[in-house]
Amino acid sequence: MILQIHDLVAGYGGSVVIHGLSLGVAEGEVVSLLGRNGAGKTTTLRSIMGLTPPRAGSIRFGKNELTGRQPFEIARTGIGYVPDTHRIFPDLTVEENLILAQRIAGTRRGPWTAERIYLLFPVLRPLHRLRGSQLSGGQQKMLAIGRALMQNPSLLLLDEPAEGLAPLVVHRLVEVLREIREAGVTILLADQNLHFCRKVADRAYIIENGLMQFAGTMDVVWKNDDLVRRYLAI
Amino acid sequence: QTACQLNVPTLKLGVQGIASGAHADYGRQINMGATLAIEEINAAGGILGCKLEMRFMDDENKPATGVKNARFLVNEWGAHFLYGTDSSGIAMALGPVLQELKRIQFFTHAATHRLTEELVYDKKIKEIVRVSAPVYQDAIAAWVFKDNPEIKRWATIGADYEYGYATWAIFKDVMKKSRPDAEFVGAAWAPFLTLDFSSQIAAVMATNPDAIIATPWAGEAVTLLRQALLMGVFDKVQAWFQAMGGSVDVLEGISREVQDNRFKGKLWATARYIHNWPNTQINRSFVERFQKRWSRLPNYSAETTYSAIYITKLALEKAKSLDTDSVLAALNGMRIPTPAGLRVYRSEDHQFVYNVPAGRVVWDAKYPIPVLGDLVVIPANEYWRSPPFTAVPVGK
Amino acid sequence: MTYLRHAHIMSGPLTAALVAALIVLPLLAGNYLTYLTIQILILSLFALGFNLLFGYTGLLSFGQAGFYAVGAYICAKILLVQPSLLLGVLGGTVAAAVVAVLLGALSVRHTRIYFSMLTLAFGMMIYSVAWKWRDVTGGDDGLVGIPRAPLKILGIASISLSTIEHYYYFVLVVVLLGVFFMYRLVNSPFGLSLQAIRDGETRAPFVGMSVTTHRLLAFTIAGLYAGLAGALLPPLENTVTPVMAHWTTSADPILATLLGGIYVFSGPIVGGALFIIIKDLIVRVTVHWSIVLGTVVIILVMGFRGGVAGIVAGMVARPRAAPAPAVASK
Amino acid sequence: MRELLRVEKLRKSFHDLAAVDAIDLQLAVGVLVALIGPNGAGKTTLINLLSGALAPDAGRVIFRGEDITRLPSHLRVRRGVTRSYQVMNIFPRLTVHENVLLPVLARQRRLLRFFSPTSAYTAAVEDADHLLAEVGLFEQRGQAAGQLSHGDQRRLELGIAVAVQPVLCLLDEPSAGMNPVERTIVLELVKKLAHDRQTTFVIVEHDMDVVFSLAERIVVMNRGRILADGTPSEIRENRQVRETYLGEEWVG
Amino acid sequence: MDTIGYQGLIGVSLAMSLWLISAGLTIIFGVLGVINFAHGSLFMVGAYMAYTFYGLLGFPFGLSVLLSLAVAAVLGLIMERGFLRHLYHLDHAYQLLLTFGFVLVLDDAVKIIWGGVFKIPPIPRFLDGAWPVFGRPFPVYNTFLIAIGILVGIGLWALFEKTWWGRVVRATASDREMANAIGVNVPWVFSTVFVVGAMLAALGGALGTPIRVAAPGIGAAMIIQAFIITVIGGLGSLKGAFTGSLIVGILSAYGTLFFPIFELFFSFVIMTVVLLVRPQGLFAHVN
Ligand SMILES: Nc1ncnc2c1ncn2[C@@H]1O[C@H](COP(=O)(O)OP(=O)(O)OP(=O)(O)O)[C@@H](O)[C@H]1O
Ligand SMILES: Nc1ncnc2c1ncn2[C@@H]1O[C@H](COP(=O)(O)OP(=O)(O)OP(=O)(O)O)[C@@H](O)[C@H]1O
Ligand SMILES: [Mg+2]
Ligand SMILES: [Mg+2]
Repeated sequence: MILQIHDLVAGYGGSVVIHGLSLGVAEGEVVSLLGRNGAGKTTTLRSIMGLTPPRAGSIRFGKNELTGRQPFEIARTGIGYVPDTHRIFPDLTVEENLILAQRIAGTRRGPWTAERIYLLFPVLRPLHRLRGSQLSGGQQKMLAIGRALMQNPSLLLLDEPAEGLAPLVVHRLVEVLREIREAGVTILLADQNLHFCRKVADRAYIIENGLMQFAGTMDVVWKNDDLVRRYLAI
Repeated sequence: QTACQLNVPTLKLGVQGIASGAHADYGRQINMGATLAIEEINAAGGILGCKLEMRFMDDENKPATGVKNARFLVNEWGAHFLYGTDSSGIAMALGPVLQELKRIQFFTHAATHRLTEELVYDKKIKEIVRVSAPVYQDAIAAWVFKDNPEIKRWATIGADYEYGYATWAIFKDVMKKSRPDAEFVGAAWAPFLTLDFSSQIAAVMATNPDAIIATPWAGEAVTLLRQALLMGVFDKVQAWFQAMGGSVDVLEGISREVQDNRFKGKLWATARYIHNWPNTQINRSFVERFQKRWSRLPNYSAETTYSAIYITKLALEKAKSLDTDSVLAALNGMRIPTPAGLRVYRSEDHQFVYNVPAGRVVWDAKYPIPVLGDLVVIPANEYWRSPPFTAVPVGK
Repeated sequence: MTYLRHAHIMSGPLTAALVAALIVLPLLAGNYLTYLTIQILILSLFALGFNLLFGYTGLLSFGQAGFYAVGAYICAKILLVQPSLLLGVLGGTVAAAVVAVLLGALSVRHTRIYFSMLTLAFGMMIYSVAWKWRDVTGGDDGLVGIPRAPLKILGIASISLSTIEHYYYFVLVVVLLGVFFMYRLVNSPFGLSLQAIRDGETRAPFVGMSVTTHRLLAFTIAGLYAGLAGALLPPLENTVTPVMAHWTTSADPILATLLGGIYVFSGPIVGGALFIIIKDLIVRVTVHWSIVLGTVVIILVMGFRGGVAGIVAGMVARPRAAPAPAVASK
Repeated sequence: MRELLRVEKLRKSFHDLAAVDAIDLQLAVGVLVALIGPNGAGKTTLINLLSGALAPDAGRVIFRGEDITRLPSHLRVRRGVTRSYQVMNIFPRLTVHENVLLPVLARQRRLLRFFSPTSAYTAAVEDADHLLAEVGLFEQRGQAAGQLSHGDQRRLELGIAVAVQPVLCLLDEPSAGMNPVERTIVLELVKKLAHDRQTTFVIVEHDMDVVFSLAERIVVMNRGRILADGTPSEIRENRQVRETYLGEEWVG
Repeated sequence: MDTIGYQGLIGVSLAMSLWLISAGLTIIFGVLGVINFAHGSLFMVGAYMAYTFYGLLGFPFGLSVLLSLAVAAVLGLIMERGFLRHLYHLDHAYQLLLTFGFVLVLDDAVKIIWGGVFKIPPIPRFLDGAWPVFGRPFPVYNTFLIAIGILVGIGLWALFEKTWWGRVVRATASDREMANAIGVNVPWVFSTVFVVGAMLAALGGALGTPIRVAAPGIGAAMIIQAFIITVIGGLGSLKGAFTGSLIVGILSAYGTLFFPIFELFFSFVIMTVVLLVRPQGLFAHVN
């Protein structure tokens, strides 16, 4: 397992949201983290990134223990993060957003370049001189994904990547995620959209109220109506 | 050891002045002057057998703080007399409160004419007594230069508050009497805490004055003078009259320039008090004791506070009571030799009148800092305003 | 990010006990303590008004001292002509509110630091006017000899307030009324609207409220409270000076409120008391009050990040319940 | 079909890009209209123009016969035009209950009351509670809204939007972040509200499952213009729409 | 005409000393979002340190200025690492309060260390004197200030616009959490920016010593002016701070010449007019 989470506890202010969660992701795998609204998916990803620092438990990525580290140190171990709200840099141009991520990660020789991102999301190409704040919602999402890829990460954390994207673009995204995976990148995907997850993920974890409820292959989840009704529907 | 004849365990003197911010040295000088006087008097047995005790507070140059301090000193600590106060604004605020507190304050720095003219003379607030010289002293400039026909065009670089306006107004008033041909060609004003006076200097120099009278004080006076030097002002004007030049800190600040004669002998100043005058036994010994105690020369605010405490001593010894009216009665007609010279009490406005010198700022090897030379001493009665008072025409 | 609610730390009995203590205070304490308490009361009122703008509406004003001074100067002017306390205080308060409406109309479209700087500028302009318009304001020496005029009620009764104790009771009544009205205000629909504007300025119009009107009203009420606080001062000190309008005076309610806690109704009051008491104690010990006060401020900020009252509220940890459900849950 | 809103030649450009390019559109009372289109088509911009968050460069917006092109947002709300945001926008520090109470009080013109506590306005409190129950947030009524999860905040937004009893309600991706099941439930709620309250909803939505099953009319935008406008089945069959937006997956 | 020109030039030199202090303030606000009230105090510390090295210990003036920058850098580092850092998640007002605490401490600290009397070092020989401009003596020192101001301006522009550090700083300024998440060492960026700001403040103070005084309280005199300038220019904008300084410097020089009584109002009036016309200041980003 390249990513190994053990008994993670995390929360905000006075409230605990993740109550001792354990999960693992093997190298080159695409794993989806499922669960209904408020289950704690986003919080789990934030904890891995160190944005919501874990209060207990351990998170190992490769040989590195991530708990207690600053987000930037975690990012530099080779983790790319796409948050659920787009969070691109509004004052920087599209191109600067991309190049900056690459420079900081120090991965100028990796497979991902600004050119490839424009091939992936052609709408971004004519916009490359616009500032981030001038993009539409979906364009910002694309840029956020592009930015994470520019880091040439070995682990990609995606929080609702398909949200707000037009169906054609989602379709394209699915293909891209498969490509990335072929290239050996590990992906942990937090989403609720079973249609989408089914197309990209091998395995799934379902969490509820910050606790693990199910672990298994994506196929099992897709076919098990009972599971879906219990944990994913209302 | 005789018992205290005033029936108090100790005689408590509350003192306040500015002890924080850019003018903190004035409060410190007040503190040093008071401490010295009290140590001396206590060593000699106190006043009527009563030991003196002092408490000093920082008024932060804010009226509200000054008032609060006074209330604390009297109501909480039990002060019998109050001393000090640097700023005019605080003095004016304190006046009416003294009435409520029923305590006399000896003002030893605040210079506004309104303190004595309005609050004492008009409003009859008897608790105010001033030992220091009011703004009147700066009008001495008019006397110093009245016989210089080549100096005709006057301008001011003024402190942008009451003190600056009043000085300029009183100066013009007195000047016009002796020199109807005098012209007042320019004025520029600098608010508190001005760090760069170049625009004021440039603006005033654009009017081609023969002489300048300047009222910023403390560090601002030094800054102003140094910047005026850089701008070549002393090559153009005949004279520069610095209203607060007698103060030790300012003289210290321009030591190097005076030593190098950069002011070309054109810098003049008044002194509310300066250590090198008068040349009397009492002054020499005061300066010596002060220097020994504090390793510094006394400033005027130290001298006035020191003298105020001796004035209290004399008054109490006569009144033999702490009662305000008795003490005021004892002040009536008082003429007391002090380091600054003979001080004469004027009962109409509770002002101690004494002669202050003006002179050229010169280097004298006897002292570590510049002093005033070529002294001009005009009897205070000649140019100080005296009752009955009419309003000062403070136009700008 | 945690979302602190406007909390309450004062229970009914506690409030009653505090009021009772304030009523007997002059009988037990000396003149100076009574005087100091008046100052605390005045600062509390001042800060309470300020916090309506800051804590509730999200507008940090650096210029409240301007209105404080307007209240004081107008009250002083009235008292110098017509020695009637009620007239003076009312006049000062109304004048401050009027000035607040005018300046508010120019400022409330701005937010954040821009609002702060604009109010700073307006406050300092009032300061400059007080400093420069010498015929009316007395210049930097200010207005002096303001009488502590008797309280004349409609010509029926006239109560002398010349002693500190009497004046204390007058101030106490005014301040308690001020606190009461503010309490009702922040819990009213208007108070709720202000908090909504603070949290979601762009969202607010879409629930149907005019952001500018609400802000202007809040600004005016804050100005009115500042004016009232200011108007209580001249009869106490017999003087008003321009520093009252200076930004350093605007800093007082800010410090008090932050020390006490922004998101607690009584924060400004607790902070006001703390601020004055701490400083009074320090000044007794050293002339280096500034370094000690600075250290205390730093420690309080680092240690009590939600303000002192905020911390207490957090400990009491009684998240304010929403109004009782009107319909049963389905 | 009663006309509620008419848009004539509405245009808005950013620099040289026409985000909304001379659009004409009419909306009837009480329908659920879906606004779809590729990313960057100009949907959000159009919503901004209708709600008054942006001022158009040209064109007119006529609501119930009145020209509201230049009317500020809060006055549009008074006339019954409201919206939610693509980027989450609730009042995070207020309780869930207060979030909904506020628009209810606003509708009742009770915001400028200074003295009585909010709880004294029982009619409004009841109304707000009903609404919370409708959007399924009654249990969380005392919680600070900022502490809700993404999805719950979405519901709350919807609650706020309907609380003002709008005639026209503009929702920009109201179900973003919800799972498909919930999404359907929420949008069914929207549809019900549309019919029960005779409210017209315009929703921007990228989930075609939902759009096709619930919308009565679909408007497709592309590059600032209207590409197609019709019933779900018409749109599904539209070749241009498939090429630019849907892809082949949605062919009927 | 000469009078106008001369006074204008005086205004430019005023502007340059304002620029040095507002530049630091605006950078710190732009990136850290902190309104650093203690910026004026760092200015004061710069002045005192320059006095100590140059006036007291007799080091060369240039070296003394550099040394005082180093001291300010250390002090800035302590302020940021030791204190401010722990308050970033709170309301701006708490940072304001903290830095206000620093002002109180530093003002008194210099008084305790150097005494209440202001300090005056001699004027370095190469800055003494004047040369004729518009037929009047224009101080070499003011000329020097103008030159330094322009150099600092060019340097900062290049730093922020032309270097990668500048771009990283801009990204951090707009979304620090996300910058952190893509690998930017945000704490380090914050520290360096704060230190750069502190050094700029100290530079203003140190360069002023030859003709001004070092006194407790001079920081308070500067800080409000600096706030006004940064707001006029648009918070966080260096170009704005530069323009704002020129506007305030030149207009107040002319103000002194033509309307001497209104000295007190000037900068506030200018700021109000600018804000009423352009609510975000002259060069703010439109978000
Ligand atoms: N900033 C915050 N402060 C306090 N509580 C929060 C905060 N953000 C999230 N929470 C709480 O944490 C819990 C888990 O939220 P999280 O966002 O991780 O869920 P999620 O599974 O990502 O949900 P969704 O599908 O809606 O995005 C929720 O109950 C939410 O109320
Ligand atoms: N402030 C702005 N400045 C410049 N261009 C802008 C601005 N806002 C939007 N745009 C451009 O206008 C176009 C339309 O944007 P809009 O936000 O309306 O798209 P949208 O249809 O809502 O897209 P999405 O589905 O991605 O949210 C986009 O190409 C965008 O880049
Ligand atoms: Mg989530
Ligand atoms: Mg959009």
